Amino acid sequence: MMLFGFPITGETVAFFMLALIIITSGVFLMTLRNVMHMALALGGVFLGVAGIFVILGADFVGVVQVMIYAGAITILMVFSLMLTHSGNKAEEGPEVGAVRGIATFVGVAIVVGAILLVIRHTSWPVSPTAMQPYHQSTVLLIADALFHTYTIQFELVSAILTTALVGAVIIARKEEQ
Amino acid sequence: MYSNNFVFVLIFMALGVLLPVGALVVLGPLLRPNHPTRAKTTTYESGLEPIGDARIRFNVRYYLFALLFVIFDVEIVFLYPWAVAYHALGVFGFVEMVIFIALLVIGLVYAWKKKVLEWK
Amino acid sequence: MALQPFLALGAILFGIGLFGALTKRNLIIVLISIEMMLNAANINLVAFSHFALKPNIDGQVYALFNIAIAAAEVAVGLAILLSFFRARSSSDVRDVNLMKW
Amino acid sequence: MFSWQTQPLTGLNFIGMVIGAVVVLAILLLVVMYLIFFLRKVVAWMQNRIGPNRVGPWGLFQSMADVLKLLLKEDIVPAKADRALFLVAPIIAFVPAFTVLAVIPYTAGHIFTAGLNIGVLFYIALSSITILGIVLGGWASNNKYSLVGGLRSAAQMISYEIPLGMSVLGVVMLAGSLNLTTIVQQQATDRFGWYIIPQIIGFVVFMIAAVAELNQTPFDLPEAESELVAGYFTEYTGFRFAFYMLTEFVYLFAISALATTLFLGGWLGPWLPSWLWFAIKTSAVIFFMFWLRATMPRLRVDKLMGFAWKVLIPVALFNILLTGLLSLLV
Amino acid sequence: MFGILKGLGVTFGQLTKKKVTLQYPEVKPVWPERFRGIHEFIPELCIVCNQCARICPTSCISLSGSRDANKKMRIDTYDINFEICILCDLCVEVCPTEAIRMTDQFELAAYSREEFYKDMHWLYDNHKEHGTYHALQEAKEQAAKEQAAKEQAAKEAGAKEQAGREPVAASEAATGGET
Amino acid sequence: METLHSEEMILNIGPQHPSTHGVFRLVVTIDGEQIVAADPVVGYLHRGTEKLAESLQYTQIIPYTDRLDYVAAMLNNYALVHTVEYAMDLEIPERAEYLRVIVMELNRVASHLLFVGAYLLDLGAMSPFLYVFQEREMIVQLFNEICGARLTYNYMRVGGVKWDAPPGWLAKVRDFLPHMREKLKMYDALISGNEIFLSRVRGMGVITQEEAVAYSLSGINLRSTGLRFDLRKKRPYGIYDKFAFDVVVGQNGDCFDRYWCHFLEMEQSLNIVEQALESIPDGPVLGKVPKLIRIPAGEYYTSIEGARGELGVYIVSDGKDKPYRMKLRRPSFVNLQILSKLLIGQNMANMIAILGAVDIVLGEVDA
Repeated sequence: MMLFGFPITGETVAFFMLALIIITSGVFLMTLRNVMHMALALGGVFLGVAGIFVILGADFVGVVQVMIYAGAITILMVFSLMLTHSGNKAEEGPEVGAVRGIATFVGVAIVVGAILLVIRHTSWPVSPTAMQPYHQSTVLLIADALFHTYTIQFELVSAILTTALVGAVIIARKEEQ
Repeated sequence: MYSNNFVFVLIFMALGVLLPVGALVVLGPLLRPNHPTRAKTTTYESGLEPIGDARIRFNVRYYLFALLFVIFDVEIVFLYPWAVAYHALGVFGFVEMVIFIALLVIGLVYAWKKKVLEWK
Repeated sequence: MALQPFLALGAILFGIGLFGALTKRNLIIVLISIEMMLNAANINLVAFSHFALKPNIDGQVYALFNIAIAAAEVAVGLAILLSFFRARSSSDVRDVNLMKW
Repeated sequence: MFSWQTQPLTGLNFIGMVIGAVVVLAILLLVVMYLIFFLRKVVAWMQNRIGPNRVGPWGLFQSMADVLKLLLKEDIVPAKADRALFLVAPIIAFVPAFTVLAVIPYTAGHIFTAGLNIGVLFYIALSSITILGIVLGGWASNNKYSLVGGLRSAAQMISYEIPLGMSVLGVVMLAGSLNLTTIVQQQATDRFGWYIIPQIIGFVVFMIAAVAELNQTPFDLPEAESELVAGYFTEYTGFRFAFYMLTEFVYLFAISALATTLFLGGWLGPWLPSWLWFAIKTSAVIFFMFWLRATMPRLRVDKLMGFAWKVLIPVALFNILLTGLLSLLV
Repeated sequence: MFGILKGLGVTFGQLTKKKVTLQYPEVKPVWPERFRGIHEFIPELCIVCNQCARICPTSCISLSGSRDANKKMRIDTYDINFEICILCDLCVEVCPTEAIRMTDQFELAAYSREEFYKDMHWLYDNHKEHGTYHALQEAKEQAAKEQAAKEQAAKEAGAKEQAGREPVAASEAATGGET
Repeated sequence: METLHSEEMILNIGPQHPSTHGVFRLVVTIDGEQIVAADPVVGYLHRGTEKLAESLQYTQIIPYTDRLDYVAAMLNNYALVHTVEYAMDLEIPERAEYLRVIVMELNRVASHLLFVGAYLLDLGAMSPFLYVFQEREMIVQLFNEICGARLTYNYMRVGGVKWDAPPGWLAKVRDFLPHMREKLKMYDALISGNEIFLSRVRGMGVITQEEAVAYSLSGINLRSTGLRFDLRKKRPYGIYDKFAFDVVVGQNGDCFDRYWCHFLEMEQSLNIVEQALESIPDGPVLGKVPKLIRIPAGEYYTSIEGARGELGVYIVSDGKDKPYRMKLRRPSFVNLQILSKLLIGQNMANMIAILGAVDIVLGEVDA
């Protein structure tokens, strides 16, 4: 039994289901009118991607994806939608002119098609021993990499977060005066 | 296999979806009456007709809390691998993390000083 | 599983995000679209980490960094949006035509 | 013995898992149902009342009667509500509540527990999705009390999510693992015994943050009936309302179970079977929460947020550094 | 912090205290003698003086009477509207013959408004179950028989079950008559 | 220029709302969660007592006064009969006066207990509400024994009281006093020291002395600001000059002081009851009163210290057996005036804490 050219295993089924969830949510996100529904679809995309990470053996990254994207960022988005939208107002008319919309769509489709072609026709050098998922706790591996190989980057993240925090507070609080 | 654990979680999740969907979509219409009337579907506002719309714009304060939450959530995410590997990392890891936390505490203190944390 | 499906998924997600970023007028939705593009990149990073010639954890670490940066980006982006909204009472991209409000 | 870690996934295995999950969930639902009964009894006793006593012997079937009643009640969707979101929001809130139960090791054998290597983080990550369900439910109702209640809920829950996550870190540092089963096993051999002893600061922060996460008294402002009627679920009726309530009580159980696992040694204990130890400890934590509920007035909203950010987070960070320093020195 | 702990101690202390709940439909509350419940009405005693209807602040009593063969006033109809009756006891206070009294019946729930109009017969039936009239009568009889001083011991035993009500009725009569 | 300041929202609190103590309606305009305007709307419980009284004999009005402040009906009874007695210049038997004082002070305790319980319920603590009901039940049961009703007593009569105390009743009251004092200590331990509670009520809804006087507040709302004004002392009526008790005053005029004054006042009331029990004489309980009560033509006003403040009855009589006009000065109604002022600028969550502390009873507000 094959599914799109891949043997049916739990992994394959899970992948295609998740892909379906991601792409449907993504399409919904682009077509829905109500911004709150969009936020919900966004959550779907993020959760799907988290599932993909888990399939790829990156359980820690997957959980982080749920925690930060599906949890925190979605809530931040919802809050800012509440701040900037009065629900009774109808959503602002058509997004862009139909011509421009179709043109953009065609353009994007061509780009994506090209990328897909490249992906299909590149012979990716795959190691015979694909990274065995979970033979060791990924958290430990990540910690090791973070605190030995990527020390500087790690500290930079902290600096960026602080900067973002301070900057966002400054910008958002301006009205108080 | 370790990945079986995720299958188990998935089963839980599926049951978690099935239960409300089953109760609300399948069982519900069979058991529940459904006679909506105008008065019944009116929004509750202490027994009076609601004045104005509920979906007003809210205070920016809520956004600021969400903002702080996002930033600190990210911090926690980096704290966890550190905590797990703490014994292996030793003093160097500790110092690294102290710097990391210190930088973020500066942000927190800044927000504190800017009265973001006040709820007026 | 092989590497290609993951890359393809990433490409499609990227395409959806790109389409949104180019056509949507609501700034928040534009930001959301950008987040989707970042997610597509993350999928690729983790996929390569899993399937690459020398599988290692680096891809995952980069994905983590990516997520952290994305969070910071959203925070600042939305703050700018709120500031803009305050000045113009609009969250329409077309109204963003000045550098300073 | 049926173990996740060693066997590959087969059809038979899968069916076993499904049956196991259904059994666990059935038991848990029963437990949660009786939690409500337990709450009402404990609070009643503390108030010199008898509590439920009419349905069945000692009122034992009261919860079932309530569930049945809610199931038979009309499901009213307000005309002005955002219909789709209104219908979906309780499910969004409920599913993560249910899913987190998968990772908690209830017994020593942990037959039907997913031993995720990221168990702790899994719990924290999923519980943040519930916040989304709550804030969307409040928004979709298009009711002023719901909206304010939902926003307040969200603001409160996100604020206390951070200290909750941080307070666990001390335990993780001591155990060197995020796997809940490993954490319990580590407590059996740790020189301080259960982690409540070396992590007492963490435990206090965890409990406070947990109570706040659950919107329990004294942190029950979002559903504070005196101001906001019923908060975010004011407009909900029938079984949708029931799912919000169920979410709350499932989390109540889950977080008590988590506290037991992380700080009270989980199923560890002499003489008695491990599941009984787990049940006893969890019940004790739950009882404590009900006790608070019977005693406390509500906090003031402006103190609420400040408390999380100004007190709990610094204390939790201090606890992390202290734990780090101590384990370096000792 | 200390205050919170003190409060927790108080609530915990209540855990084992005796519960105060009255299991109502099974266990009826015990009302004191003066309790002002729904009226009882004894038509034989009524002289149709109309004082009760006049004093009633809510005008919930309506009555009519006619002269019988002995030229004595006899009550024909006597209705109390319990939708508006406020159980103030003023009618009992003014009644010169104690034809209308209050009982310890307090359950008035009904499914329709009509059921709140209680007529003479209902009020008379009410006294059988809840009224103090019989107790009063028996007390009088007993007093008479005591005067006769015959079979004293046997009488007392017979009236014992009513003993709880006796002093009440007597004192109520005394004070009621005063006003 | 529109700022990102949140839009204003008009919110109905009441009439069907869990914490408005009846059918009180408050229309608040909130900005975010901050109150910018608060507009009390009363009248949902209006029964026209004053107008009704014009067609009722004085005795018939007494049961109506029970329905004003229904948690302190004895005091309302007294306010009315006191004015009538004052107008008729009646002599009251001493035993009746003592009985009146005992039931009134017990009623004040019951009313204050209910305030404490209901206020804490508003603030989210459920247990105190159920605890105070136990003691209140005892008082109510005592009233039930003396006058046959638990809430609407109709006990006072022009010229005295309806019934003498039943045998053993005074002893029961005497037994109740130490029990009540003990329970007050328990409530004190349960709540008064609770930091969460204190943080909610301290410095909340502060009324200054000048404001209190300007808004014509009375009762605990006035005394909590530190002003020593109690009609029982200032203008002693009945036999209140015979008892030694303190006028309880607060210091800051905040919600905590209002709460705390209720507590202290209960103790003072218990003291009064104790003294009254000691010196209650024997004798009749109803003086010589004409069968049909008529007040000489003229205007009469007397007021007493009700459970919520100055409870006054103003009667214009044209010499008939019914008042020509009756006006009730209901303290809850007057005290309610300051609510709008207290609420402005507050957070929504504090609204209930402030509203509850002003201590209104809707039966009295709407009359």
